[in-house]
Amino acid sequence: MFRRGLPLTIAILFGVLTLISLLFAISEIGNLILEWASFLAAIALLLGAINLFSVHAQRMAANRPVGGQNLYSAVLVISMVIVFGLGLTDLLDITNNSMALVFAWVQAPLEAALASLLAFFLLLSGIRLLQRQRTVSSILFLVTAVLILLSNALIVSPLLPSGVSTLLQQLRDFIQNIIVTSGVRGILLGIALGAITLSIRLLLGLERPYTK
Amino acid sequence: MNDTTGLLIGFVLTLLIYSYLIGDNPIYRLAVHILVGVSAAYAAAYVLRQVILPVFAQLMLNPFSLESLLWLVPVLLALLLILQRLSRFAWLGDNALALLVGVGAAVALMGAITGTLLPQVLTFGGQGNAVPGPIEGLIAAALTVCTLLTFHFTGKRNEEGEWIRPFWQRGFVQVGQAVLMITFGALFAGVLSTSLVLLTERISYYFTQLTLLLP
Amino acid sequence: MTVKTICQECHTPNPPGSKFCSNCGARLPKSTSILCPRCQTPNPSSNFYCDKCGSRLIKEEAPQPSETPPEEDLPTSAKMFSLPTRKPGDTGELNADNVMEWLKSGQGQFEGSDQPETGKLPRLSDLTPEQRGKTADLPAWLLDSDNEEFLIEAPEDITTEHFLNMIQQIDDDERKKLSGMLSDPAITGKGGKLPDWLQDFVQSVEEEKPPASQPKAQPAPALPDYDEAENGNDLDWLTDLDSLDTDVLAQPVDSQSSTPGANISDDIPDWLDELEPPNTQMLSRPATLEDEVEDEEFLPDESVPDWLMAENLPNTDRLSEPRLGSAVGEASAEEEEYPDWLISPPDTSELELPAEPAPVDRFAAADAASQKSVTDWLVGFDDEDEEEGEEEIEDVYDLAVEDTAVSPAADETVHKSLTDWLKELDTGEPATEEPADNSELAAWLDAGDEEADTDFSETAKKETDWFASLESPSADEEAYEESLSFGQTGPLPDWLDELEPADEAQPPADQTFMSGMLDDLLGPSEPAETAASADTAVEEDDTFAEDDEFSEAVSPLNVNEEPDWLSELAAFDPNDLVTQETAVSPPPPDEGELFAAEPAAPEPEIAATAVAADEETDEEWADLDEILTGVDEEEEIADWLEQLSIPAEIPSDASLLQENETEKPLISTGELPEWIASMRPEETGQQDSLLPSVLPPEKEGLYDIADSLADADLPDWLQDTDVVQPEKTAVPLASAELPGWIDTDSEIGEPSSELESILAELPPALPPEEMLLKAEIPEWIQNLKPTALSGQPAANVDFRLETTGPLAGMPGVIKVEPIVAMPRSISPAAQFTITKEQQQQASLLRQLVQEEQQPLSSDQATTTPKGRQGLRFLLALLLLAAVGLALFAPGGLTGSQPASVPPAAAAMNAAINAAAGQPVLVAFEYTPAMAGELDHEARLLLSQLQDNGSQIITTSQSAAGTAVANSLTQSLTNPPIAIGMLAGEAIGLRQLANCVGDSSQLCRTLQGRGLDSNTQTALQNVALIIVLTGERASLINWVEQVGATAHTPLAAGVTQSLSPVAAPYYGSGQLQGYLDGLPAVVALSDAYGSSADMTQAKLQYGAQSLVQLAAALLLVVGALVMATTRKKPAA
Amino acid sequence: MTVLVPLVVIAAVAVFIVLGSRRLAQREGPALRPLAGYTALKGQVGRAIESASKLHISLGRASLTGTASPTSVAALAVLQRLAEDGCANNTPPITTVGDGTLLPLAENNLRQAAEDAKSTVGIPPGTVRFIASRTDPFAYAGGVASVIQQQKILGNVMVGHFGQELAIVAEVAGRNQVQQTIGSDDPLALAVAVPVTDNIMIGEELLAAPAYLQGKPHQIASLQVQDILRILLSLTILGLAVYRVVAG
Repeated sequence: MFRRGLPLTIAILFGVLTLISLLFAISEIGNLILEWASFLAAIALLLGAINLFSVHAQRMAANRPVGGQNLYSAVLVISMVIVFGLGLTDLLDITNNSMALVFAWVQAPLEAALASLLAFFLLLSGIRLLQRQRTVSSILFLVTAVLILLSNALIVSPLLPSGVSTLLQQLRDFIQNIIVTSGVRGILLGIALGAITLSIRLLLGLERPYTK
Repeated sequence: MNDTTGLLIGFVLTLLIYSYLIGDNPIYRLAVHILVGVSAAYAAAYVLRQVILPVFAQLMLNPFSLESLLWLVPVLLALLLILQRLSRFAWLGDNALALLVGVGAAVALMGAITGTLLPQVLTFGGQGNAVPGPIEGLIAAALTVCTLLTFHFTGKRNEEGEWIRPFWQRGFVQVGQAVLMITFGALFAGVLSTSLVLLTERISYYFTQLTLLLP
Repeated sequence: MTVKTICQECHTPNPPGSKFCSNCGARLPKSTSILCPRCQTPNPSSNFYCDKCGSRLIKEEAPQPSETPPEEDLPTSAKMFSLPTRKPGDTGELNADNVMEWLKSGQGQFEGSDQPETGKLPRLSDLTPEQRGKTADLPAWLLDSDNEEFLIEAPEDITTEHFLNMIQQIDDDERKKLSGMLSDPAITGKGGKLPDWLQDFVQSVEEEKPPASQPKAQPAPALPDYDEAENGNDLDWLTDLDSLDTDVLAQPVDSQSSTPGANISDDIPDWLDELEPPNTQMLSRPATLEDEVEDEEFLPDESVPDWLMAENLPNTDRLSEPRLGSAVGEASAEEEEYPDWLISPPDTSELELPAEPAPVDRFAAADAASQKSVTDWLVGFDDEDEEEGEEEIEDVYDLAVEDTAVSPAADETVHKSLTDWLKELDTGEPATEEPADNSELAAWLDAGDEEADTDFSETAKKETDWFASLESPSADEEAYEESLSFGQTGPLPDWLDELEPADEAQPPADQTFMSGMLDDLLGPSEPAETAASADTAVEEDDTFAEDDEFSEAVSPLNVNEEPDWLSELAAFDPNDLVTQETAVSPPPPDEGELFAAEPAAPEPEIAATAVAADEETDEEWADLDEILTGVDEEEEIADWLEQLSIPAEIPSDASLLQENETEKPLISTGELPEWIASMRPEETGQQDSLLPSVLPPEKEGLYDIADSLADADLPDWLQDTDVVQPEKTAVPLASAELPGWIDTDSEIGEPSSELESILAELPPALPPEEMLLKAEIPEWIQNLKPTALSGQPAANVDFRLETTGPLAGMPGVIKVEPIVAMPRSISPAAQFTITKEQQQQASLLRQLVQEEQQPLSSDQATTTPKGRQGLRFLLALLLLAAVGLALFAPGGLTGSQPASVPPAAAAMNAAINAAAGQPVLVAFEYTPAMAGELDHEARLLLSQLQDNGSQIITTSQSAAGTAVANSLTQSLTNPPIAIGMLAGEAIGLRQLANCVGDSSQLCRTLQGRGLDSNTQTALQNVALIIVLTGERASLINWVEQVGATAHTPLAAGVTQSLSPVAAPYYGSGQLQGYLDGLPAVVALSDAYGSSADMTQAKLQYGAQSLVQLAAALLLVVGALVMATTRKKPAA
Repeated sequence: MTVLVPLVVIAAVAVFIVLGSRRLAQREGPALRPLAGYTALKGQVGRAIESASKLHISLGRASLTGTASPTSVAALAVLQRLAEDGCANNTPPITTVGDGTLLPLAENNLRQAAEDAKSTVGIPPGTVRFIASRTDPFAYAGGVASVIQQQKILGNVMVGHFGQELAIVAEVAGRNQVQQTIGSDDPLALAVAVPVTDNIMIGEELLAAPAYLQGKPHQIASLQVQDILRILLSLTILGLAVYRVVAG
């Protein structure tokens, strides 16, 4: 009972306290709790990194010689170790800002490259949408996408007669400002509704993701 | 020289990633694993150094002040969280999670109400910037309502166990679904545009930088 | 929540509950909904938790009376094919459509052209009211677990265990009740509990009584007025005996079966008259196969007494052709006449007649059909008993199943008729899965059997006719007892009827006999030996030898022999039903074969134990394994061997009729012609001598069939056979006094002992190994099949590669039957317990197979990775080419004309200027991934802020963001204040919000970190917050947490992708303004100028428009191409 | 205003949920709109078991302390369901999380499910994986994709908070012939997911996961409350818009 009761109590207590502090702008209580929470969140991030490391270290150690699948794990582990080591040396002022260097040299290009791959993936999925299903909605989806792309490309283009481009612009603006904004609003409002009810269930202790 | 090294490293890594275009291959996976490892380690090290250690440093200033003593609570919870690795004490870690969940729920709740719900509704009353004209506003309102109603969950079942939406909604929902698909189409176009920009940026960047390296 | 209903025709997933396919308009199978045990909410069949109350739909304790151990022993799939057996947990879709899958895959191997035919299957099945009723009231009665009677009230539940319960209940109380029930009107009242169709059935039974007396007319063939009647009835049972021979024989059956069917159709439930249409369709088939000449020939024959014709039937197809003719010609005519003989006065002698075929069938050689006819006959007497009626139906259908199992092998027309026919069955049969069984069996059954099978199907239908037409006798108490005994024995009705008197006299004897019988099934055993008489002992040796021969090769004799003992098995029809159902359960057909027989084993056990004593059941069960080993092959062999056995069997029938005075001849004729002959006077002796001569050609015929499955061959060998028999059989049959022996039949205990001895020795005749040999025969026949059949290779099998599962990569894997019977935890009484885990596993398997019905992952259904790979590469090249082109020809499309500044960007610029001179908080909420677009924005904004003399404070929620911030702000002359990373997402922002803005107090610490006074004041005076992000979450976090609380204007620089998400917040005023991507940046810098270096941005912008154009074109062209080359979803 | 309205809303919703759950405890509740996403979920575990492959569920990058924390809670409900089914067959789903705070919760869920099912293997190490910090979307996406590439994954369930980086995972999953179920609270992710699969849970629908998968009275009740609020909102919005038109 204690095992279930205590977390539940903590969740409800701190949740309601925070809520009150936010509602009535009692920043004293609020800040304290928020600081605790953010500290825990930071700890959680560390735990996550540890988990990642341990998982891949195990996989690497699982079957030697390292190669094939666990080669990747090995690479991952090594890269983690290096970065951590550099962080440590930075901390001890043995090296200077070496982590930033790693970030700029390794992480940044990798992330940017991966992100730029998105173009291909999106194009591919868009092309194959109609192959997967030919429904009104999917056609609507594609037509809109193409229309937006074309208008983005051609609105300012000197190739188009100004009349056409202005027409295009008006069309795009209507889609963007009226339809799309409404759609996004609808989605956001819906999410807000869902978030409200779910949060309240959490605060009432009806949902207990933290304990069984 | 440093820049050149960094540029070359980056270029090679970029090529590794782009090798996926030829097909799913070990090189690409290797690059991804490097990325995952580096980013996680970087984030963890950064948090450790910039977020966690400073807290303790702050506490050390005057360890026995009430404020510092209060900080024992999160520290204890953090220890419990760590202890959760040992399954015997796993349930203790639940308390830390409970704190996070409770606080997070409260924050999200307030944010959803004051941050999204109210403003987004009131904007139809004419609040905010670049408010469209009344007619456009009405159209937008109608479309928004349609979209909102599309997500209606509860209904009835007919004898065949088939879900039946409240009859008065059915008209709206057709529109709502269309609006949704148009929205997603536009968003898709936006994402595609952005990714195209990123692609051009990568290519132009390396093109220009590498051409600079050439004598 | 509900699983999408997959259209049979086009496999389009349709919204649950829709009746017609949204794509092709085909009617869709209905989906079951399971009432939640707790809240009575109809849940989609895929659920296993209730939608409403979350209670488990799969009841841990199933309401099933658990005194039915066999159920546990059956493969769980045993029930999965009889819809009725669905328990609260069995939340599969009604498997009509899945059956479809089965049929498709099964038939596809023979010919793919059947798809449309099979496609209709589920529709009809869905239409049958009883099914809806079933699904509807399923939970209702299943849920009251304490109600012991419910199985009886819910006959849908005809499976092994129900069957057993039925039988046992009969033993206990029904025995008394039954006699009362007959006259008892309450039975209809009780019918209220029954499903409608059964009620109809009861009514139809009562209504039919007067006409039903008709069969009795048969024994008096001399009477001309009865010709028609005999024609109907005679054929009914006689054709059974020979129905196995050839397709031709089917015709008379058709005509007969159709006539009664039509007649009764009004009274009998839909599913019964569903059985008729196929017959008419069947009629068309012979037209294709036979020449008109034969049709003309038959006309004279029509005058011939039916019984004569019946005699001829087996012998020659020429003689039997007339039947076809008569079938075609009289089909309609007889229907008018039918009423006449229906009204014909019953006489006592006739009353017995029905029993007459019984002995024949009892020992009929391997002719399952004939067996059935008799059993049905007998059952006909006790229609009033619902269970009996139910079981009766089961028999019929089970037979039909056997027959149709081979149907796929038949030629096109046959196919059509059969498929339609199957549809009827499907609709009619509570267990809609039969077709599946058929196809399953078809997988290995000899294609050559097709004729026989069609006949089978006919007989099967005829059974129902019989069955429907024969109620009146049941009024008779005697008949009632018989039926009762039959009911008990279920599987082994015939000889049990025989023994009925003996049973009452000394039950123990009966038990021993029963056990002996069981032992026989298991293999050699003491009781069997002891029971055996000296003669039979000798015979036993013979049989052994013959079996040995058989083991070497299928010699005619053996072939002839097989049926005899097989016939015993054939008698276990209800079990057969279950058996074949189980056959379908495992995806791979061969497995199916293995499985096929297993359930059959328990059945004999059950039946026996039921009759002997309930207590025995347990120990009997111990033997189950042996039974499994023993019986399986027998079952399988029975199916294909039946064809061979007929010729031998016919003479036996004839002789039987001739000497029906004494039991011996009966036995001998019915059972094993040869050794029986030894026990008999000369006539049978000659018959025996004849048999071998008959058989060899017959066997060739078999091979002909096997090798080239051309129907043309069949007549030939059949003609060979017929030469022998007509004379032999015609005479005796003419003089057949059926009533005589029937009178004796009831009293004589001696025949029963005789039977014991015979039965006792049968099983030893075949050790398991030999059965294995026989079991293989279907294999080689099967191998020949595809080539022989219209030259169509397996190409017609749906060639969709299995993408998942152990069979991944294999084409045309047969679909899994989508309903998995749920093992249910059973009362402690039973020795088997089902754990929750097992239940979950089964339910998961069920879900799995259900999912299998749906098209797999969207992309999987359409393109193969190969094609996609090429496409991907081509796409990449094109796009890269476009980018390169755009970079080298920048501004090709945009020209020099500057982009117009979006209002939001202008507003943002205004906000920045408004904050001039005051600290501005810039949040770098993006990683290098988005740097390509956001860096430009950041540079522009930072330069503007710097120009405005604003103190820049940088922060971020991520480590990467802080790194980006550092790299971007390095160049700033006025070094920014970096407050570092804000942990805790929204929580961290909340804390920040408390420190930001005029209203807030000084924050000495932020997230536990100390802030220097400079930073504190700067934070407090922040006049504008700029969020640079490509992430919705980050933007919303800032808007909701900081923007909503801190009274500080908020602006955002977002990517083009995020712009639509930022727009609403800009519209609501929560964002003062926002920059959305490169175009806005360029426009802004063009409009207001910027100290930052925007060349790179402009270069990209110039390229972007061209690249976007290229992307748009690629999208359009590619989508069109793809849409046109879209593959149809795999069948 | 900023105090009163939230207070009223919260109180009303709380009361309605409690009352509604009481009421639903006795009588039958409303039927829920069938959602392809949850329908697809149901068969996936069985599918995976049958094909001796595993299920991959990614809980997204939303921390428990953020605006999207409800999304993560909903995602955990999905995980719980998959874990229950999977652990009963000793094939717990491979779970990847994008935020540290989700990791322990996911582990707890799986551990609990394994205990409930008396699973013999329990939760093998490496079943729950932290991939990358919430703030490194593409590192996260790449990591998740590599999990799909390396393991024999049959079903890919992505519920929680994702951004446009989802496209990478979707692409890799599609290339590996993995059936996908995607739910996110981010319109961008949804826009990217629409062309890829039909099994999509759009924002709110994902937040309804507990009600759909567990169906406890209070969960259903909160959906009813949600619908009531939805209608009220709609009326308000229309009212305001009409008022603007009338008022000019």
